[in-house]
Amino acid sequence: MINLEVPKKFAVLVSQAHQMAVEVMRPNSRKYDRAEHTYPKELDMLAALIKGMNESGALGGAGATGATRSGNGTAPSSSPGRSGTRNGSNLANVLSIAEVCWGDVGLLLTMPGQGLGNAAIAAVANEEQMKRFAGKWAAMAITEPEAGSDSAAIRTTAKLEGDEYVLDGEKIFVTSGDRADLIVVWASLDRSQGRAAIKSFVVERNNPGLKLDRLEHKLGIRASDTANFVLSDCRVPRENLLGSPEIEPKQGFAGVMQTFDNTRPLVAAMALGVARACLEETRDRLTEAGVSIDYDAPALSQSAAAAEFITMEADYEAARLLTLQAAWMADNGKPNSLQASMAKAKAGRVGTDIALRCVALCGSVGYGEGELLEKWARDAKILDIFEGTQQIQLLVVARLLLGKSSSELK
Amino acid sequence: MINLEVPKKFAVLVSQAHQMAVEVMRPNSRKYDRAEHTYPKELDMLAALIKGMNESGALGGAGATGATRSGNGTAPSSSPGRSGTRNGSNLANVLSIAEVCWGDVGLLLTMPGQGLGNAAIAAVANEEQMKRFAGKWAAMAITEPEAGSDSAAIRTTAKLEGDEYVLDGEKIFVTSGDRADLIVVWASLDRSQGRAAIKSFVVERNNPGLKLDRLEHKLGIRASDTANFVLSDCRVPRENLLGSPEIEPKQGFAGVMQTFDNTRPLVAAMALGVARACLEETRDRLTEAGVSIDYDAPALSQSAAAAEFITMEADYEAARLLTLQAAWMADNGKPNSLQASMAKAKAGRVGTDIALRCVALCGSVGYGEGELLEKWARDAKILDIFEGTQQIQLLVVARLLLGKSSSELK
Amino acid sequence: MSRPPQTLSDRSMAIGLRALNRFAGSSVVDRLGLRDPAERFLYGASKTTVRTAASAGRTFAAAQKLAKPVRQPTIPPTGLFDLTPTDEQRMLSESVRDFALARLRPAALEADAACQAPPELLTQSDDLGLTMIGVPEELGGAVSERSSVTAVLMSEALAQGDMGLAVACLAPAAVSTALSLWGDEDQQATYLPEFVGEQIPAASLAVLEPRALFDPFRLETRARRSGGGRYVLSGVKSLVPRAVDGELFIVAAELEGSGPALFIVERSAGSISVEPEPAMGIRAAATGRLVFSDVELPPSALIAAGRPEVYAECIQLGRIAWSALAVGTGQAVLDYVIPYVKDRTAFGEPIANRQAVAFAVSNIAIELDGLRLTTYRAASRADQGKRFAREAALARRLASEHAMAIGSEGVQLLGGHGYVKEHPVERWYRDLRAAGVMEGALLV
Amino acid sequence: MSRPPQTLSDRSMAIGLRALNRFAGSSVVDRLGLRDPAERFLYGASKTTVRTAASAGRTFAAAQKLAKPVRQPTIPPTGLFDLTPTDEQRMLSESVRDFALARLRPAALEADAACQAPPELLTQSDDLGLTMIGVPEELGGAVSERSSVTAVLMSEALAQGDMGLAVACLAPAAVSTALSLWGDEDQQATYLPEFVGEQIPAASLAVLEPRALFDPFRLETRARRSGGGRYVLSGVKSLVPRAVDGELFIVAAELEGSGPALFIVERSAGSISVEPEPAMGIRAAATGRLVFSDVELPPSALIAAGRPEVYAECIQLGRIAWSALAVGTGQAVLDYVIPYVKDRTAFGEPIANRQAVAFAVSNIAIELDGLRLTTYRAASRADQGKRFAREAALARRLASEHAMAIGSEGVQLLGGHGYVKEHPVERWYRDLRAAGVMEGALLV
Repeated sequence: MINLEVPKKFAVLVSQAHQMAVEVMRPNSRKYDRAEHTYPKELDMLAALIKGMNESGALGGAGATGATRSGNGTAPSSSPGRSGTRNGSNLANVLSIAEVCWGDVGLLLTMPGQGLGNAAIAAVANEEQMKRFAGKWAAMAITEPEAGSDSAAIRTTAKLEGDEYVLDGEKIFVTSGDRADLIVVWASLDRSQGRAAIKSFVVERNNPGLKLDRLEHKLGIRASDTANFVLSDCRVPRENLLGSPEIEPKQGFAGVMQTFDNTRPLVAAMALGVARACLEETRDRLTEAGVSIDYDAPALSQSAAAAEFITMEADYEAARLLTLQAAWMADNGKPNSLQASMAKAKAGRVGTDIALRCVALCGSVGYGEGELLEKWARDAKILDIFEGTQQIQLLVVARLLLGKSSSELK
Repeated sequence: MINLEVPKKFAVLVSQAHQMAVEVMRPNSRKYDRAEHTYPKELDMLAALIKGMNESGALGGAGATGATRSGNGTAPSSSPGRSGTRNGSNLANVLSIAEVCWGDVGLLLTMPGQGLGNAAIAAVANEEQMKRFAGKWAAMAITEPEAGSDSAAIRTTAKLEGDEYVLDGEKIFVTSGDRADLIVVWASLDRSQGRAAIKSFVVERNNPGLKLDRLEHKLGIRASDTANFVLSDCRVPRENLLGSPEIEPKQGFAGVMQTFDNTRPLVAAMALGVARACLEETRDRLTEAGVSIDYDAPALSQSAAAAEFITMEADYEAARLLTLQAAWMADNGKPNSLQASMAKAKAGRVGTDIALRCVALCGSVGYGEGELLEKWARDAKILDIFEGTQQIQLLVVARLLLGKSSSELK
Repeated sequence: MSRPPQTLSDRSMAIGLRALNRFAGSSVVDRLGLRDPAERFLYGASKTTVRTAASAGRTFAAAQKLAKPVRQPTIPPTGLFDLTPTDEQRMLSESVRDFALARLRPAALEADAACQAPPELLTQSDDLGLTMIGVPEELGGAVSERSSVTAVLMSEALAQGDMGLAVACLAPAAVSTALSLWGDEDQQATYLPEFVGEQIPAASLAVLEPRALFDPFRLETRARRSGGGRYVLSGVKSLVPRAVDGELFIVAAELEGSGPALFIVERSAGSISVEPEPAMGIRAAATGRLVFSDVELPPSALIAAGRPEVYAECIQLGRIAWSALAVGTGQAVLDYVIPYVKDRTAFGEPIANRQAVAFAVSNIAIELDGLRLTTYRAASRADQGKRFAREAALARRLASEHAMAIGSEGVQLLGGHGYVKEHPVERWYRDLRAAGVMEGALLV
Repeated sequence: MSRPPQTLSDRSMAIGLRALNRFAGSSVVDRLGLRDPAERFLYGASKTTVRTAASAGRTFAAAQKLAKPVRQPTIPPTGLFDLTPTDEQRMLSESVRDFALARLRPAALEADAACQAPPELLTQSDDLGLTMIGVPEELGGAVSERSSVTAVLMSEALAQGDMGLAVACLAPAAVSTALSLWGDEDQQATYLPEFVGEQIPAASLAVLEPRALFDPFRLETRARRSGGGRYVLSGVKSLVPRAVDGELFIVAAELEGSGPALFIVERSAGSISVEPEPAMGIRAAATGRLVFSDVELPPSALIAAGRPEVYAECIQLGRIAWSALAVGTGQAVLDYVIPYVKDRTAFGEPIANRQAVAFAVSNIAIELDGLRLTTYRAASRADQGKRFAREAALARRLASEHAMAIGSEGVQLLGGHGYVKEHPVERWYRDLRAAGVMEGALLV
């Protein structure tokens, strides 16, 4: 039975996440925006709390880790309701992540123990690895200076020498790379074999072959560090390879890529959180300025600010429901690559657009550092870029709709 | 000295064109929209008038013909003012065409003697041809069912047999093809040699090898007929080939393509005319509805309708000035391919967008046939398609900006 | 045709027997010949419908009295996020989609040119029981429970065939739904039997007025109070579907001293002039203009005592309906352009291989799905008795902006071919603009 | 360096001798080393500028009296459509562009982080004579004729280097231009000499107030009338460039019983609190907030007797100025992304070969050029004494919408690299949003 309301069973979860956002994220938002590269120590306590809640099941997995346990055909954890549908961890995750990012997306991204590497480990690690890496914070190192979105162009190599893989290469844009305990590094076993030879390897942060090159100074999400690394003669035990060590054309890379299908709705959820923060703040400011918003009167019959607000809300709503749809499909074992990319594309662009428009509506209040709107307009932009840019999402959507391979539709 | 006002010397021209639009175009607008495929006989008188005015120089060449006489390096006809700049026939043409299209773009497109074929003849015909084809109405046949924007894919062939070229093929979307005296047909002398082998041939409408297949039923510009032809064993004297009969790699096609550089600002001007008609009508309707537009108050502080109107006006203004710029450059012998395509791209999309938005602002008055807004929203769309679609214009602009060939950037 | 009885029975209980009966009795569905065998049992023997044009002489009168108005029950919510339609919804919308694609689509070009739906098509659509969807079972309705979502799904499916014909088909259903939702016992008894009978009257809900920035909460059509609780109606209504043939209208008017309200107006009331008002699109709906010049109405004409929340709900449900139509026609665009851009070649390969073309298709799909979900949410909130003014407004806003863009992009993707009537995209360009213009006329 | 005298003399007459002198005396231009030989003669021997920080002790006082205010003459229009700048305009804007690219651009990253323009850069920019462009020659100005177009071209050129630094450089010029355009003889005599001298005061035009939907024609800063024709000023001004160092402000306030008007406010007037107010962008302009708490102003503080048309012109010229800055920074984006997308490869070829990338570049160019022409037209109408409120509003609207989009697209084209401070596009993303927010502060 068609129902697009947030299920009541997640009310506590959402409310807890909101409280976290209000009490921890928002008060520290400007502080760590200004103090880039300073570790937000306030998060340690929070991470412990989340861990506790995750273990007790209260959060349903509010971090990046939880999201990847189900989805895309793997068995969902929650039991179906009487209507036969499941509302599980994927839905819980997008809801709670949006809520936390309403507080601060940069702080969420640097939440200890909730790195993208954790998601990768959760998705493809074997039992022994799961155990060995449990409780550790894992970052993810994919991008290289010359590769960008083109994962097949990865130049970092991994050579098996005895019981060790030797990694050599350069990685950029590693979120929380300097803060994490582990870094999941994408490297090629054989560059001549293209995507199929790309594997991911778990590297301990203190591995002497892993050298921090620099921390980026960024437009936004400044609470979250972005590290660039050089790997030279970086040796990891062969047990640290995630997934199959064989080069299997197609299958191998699909495993690596699957992480993306699972994380795209999460990034969409981040954009939703930022967008909602902007909308709520702007609505308050507009109310102060005497603007009222009437959902019964046609938008074009109202004030320009009200019409612009309603238009933004409408696009926000579309992005939000696309995101919930993608998560719901994952919860119910339906393949959702198309919907995940649609959600990410829409939420990514709408998030940035809303944030920038809210800045203008609020004038110098929006543009100045006295409030957070200008920060959100900076933060939002990354969400249309990382985990696959807007253009990558449109490519994925088009290929699926048109039945095109990546060589036909580049 | 920088000045973007319409020069005073064209005031009479613009006013005459406006009068024509008011007295001939507008009163017949709905009539020939409804009576598709009926020849608008009211234009015969007008065509004679235009011819007279053109000959007397009063109009500065208000039709499609005049526009192509100068531009792109050829000598402009007007003398430069004291500031060293020229305001010549190209500028006169875009101004007068916009004005006439404020009246009705469909009727302009079927103005006797003012076909695109006339523009082609004016651009590349030799003296003998000029004389022979003088005073005749010439349509232009380029597109083929399988070719679209891809002029290199033209399948119509021309074979020299004795003193005649024998044309065989199929042509679609021939504006005024059934009404014109002549049809300028693009055909390939040798399909294996690609673009360089494409030449244009003047075919008399009554040539027995030229068979009318059908007249299209169209979304808009219904006053202007669009014909599809089959050419089979269609024989024309070899003197009817326009330009050089030799296949010269690059040079040959450039000549044919040059027509486009000259006509793009004219099509942009058509879009401007339609857009201004929409804006004026909408402004009247909004005034009736109690909306006032204040250029001093910020757009976002006003009513939604006022803000939307100002936004549309702003984009109209940008399109208008880009178009005037392209024409002014042609008048002054400056290469303007980039500016011509920028103008066409912007005016094409803005024209359609404004027309569609005006329909919505005016509600059922906009949507109903009682007024002309809905018609303009139908008419406008062709202007973002013919003479090179929006996408073709963006390609041209990008290739020029990025220094890319058409094989690099497809 | 042999029917596997246990399956039918199981299904019938699950999805509402009256709906099944209605479909089984429909001559249309059978003739479609589109059903897979597993579904075929649903449609009984062909029924030949012979009818006379009864509209001229029809009088609306209560055949039996009702003690109190009858309302459809609502479906109790499950509390879970769910995008799965009920079996009943799925089956109804599939049937309607089949009808829309097999019957409406082929008739659309001609109906658009004629500004008229073919009468036999309207009869076929009446046979589908569209006017019965919103009517309580006790009054002869077709579906066990009240559901805007069901109506949304059916509207979407119809508009996938053709928006103009969909409006023509659905216009009387707006009237029957309004009477079912808000009519009192006398209004229901007087009018509803006609909408569950054999000969469905041409009827419309007239809200829109001909001016820029029309706001349905600021009407210029007025109902003055006159003696004996009677009303006198004056004003102009614009783009009313099937206006010229209309026998019954529900008209939105500003009630003197009260606010906007709905009035039942029989065409036979007199002092109503009607003229065709063809528009850019939805032409098959035979839109017309109604002019009311001091039309005298009985006290029983006023619906729901003019309660403002009823009027607001009517407007909101209408907006959801138009968004649903935009979803259906938007889907038609998407389904049409995908094979087109894959087949069409330029510069040596399918144009689908060009990013600009491919991304345009992606964006159609993305905005369409966003609009669809937003529309569903508004309807589902209505079904759950939650406030849905905001959600309806958001769906309308998306429909206005993105449906317009989808229509325009559909033409653009076909280039010059999109501009000629050989391809339906030019019609969808015109139809989709309606979503930002129309108010009322439909209800879900 | 030897100067070919006849050429200099010819040129000097043609383009305004004082401007040339000013440039010739500038130590900056020489150090740039960018001039081609044909232009080099314009710049004389290097001059070492040694200055003390004089701002603390500066008092504004008329050194000589004027009989009546002096205005720059305007250039008589030719009546022809023309996009060719005058020789003077071309030379000035080329010089300024060289300065902007050679000096501002390299300093921009650090100045953005520090929320402060380097003092030596401001001195260099003062040496360029920006504050003299709008001042009549009789009062020591630099250019023979009044021209908003000239100011637009120079603003655009500066912002091509960096918008924040451009605002810092141009802020005092807004004050000198305002006094030149609208000051009376006493106001001109008192303040203008400081703007054509060696030590240009930090000065700003303060219009913006900190609230949503700020409308400069509905000010909350108020000037009450008090005894003896004096005024008492109260209110808050937001994002005022160089506010903390500011010595002189022109402040927009609602004049009791009249309407919005401009007041000259010396920092030394007291009861003014100033604090830094850093923002998303234009941070190098050291924006700050001014709070006026019953600041007493003499009768001579009011500009142009509070005539509403003067105030409106001030706001309109400010909007053109911000559009001009958006053009300059938009051009910087375009010039940056073109080589980037040609160099950057992905999937085996330059990303410029992808339609989505290429079309994004095309659209930046198209919208940028449209904005540029619209801005020029507004300024050129101002120069011709035609009304230009509409044209200024249109330029602002384009700047707000398209400059925002250009900034966002600039980052997007670089992907993750656009998000880090190694590339300037992230700064342009922030700066370009200012064009839709700022009012006042600049004048052309």
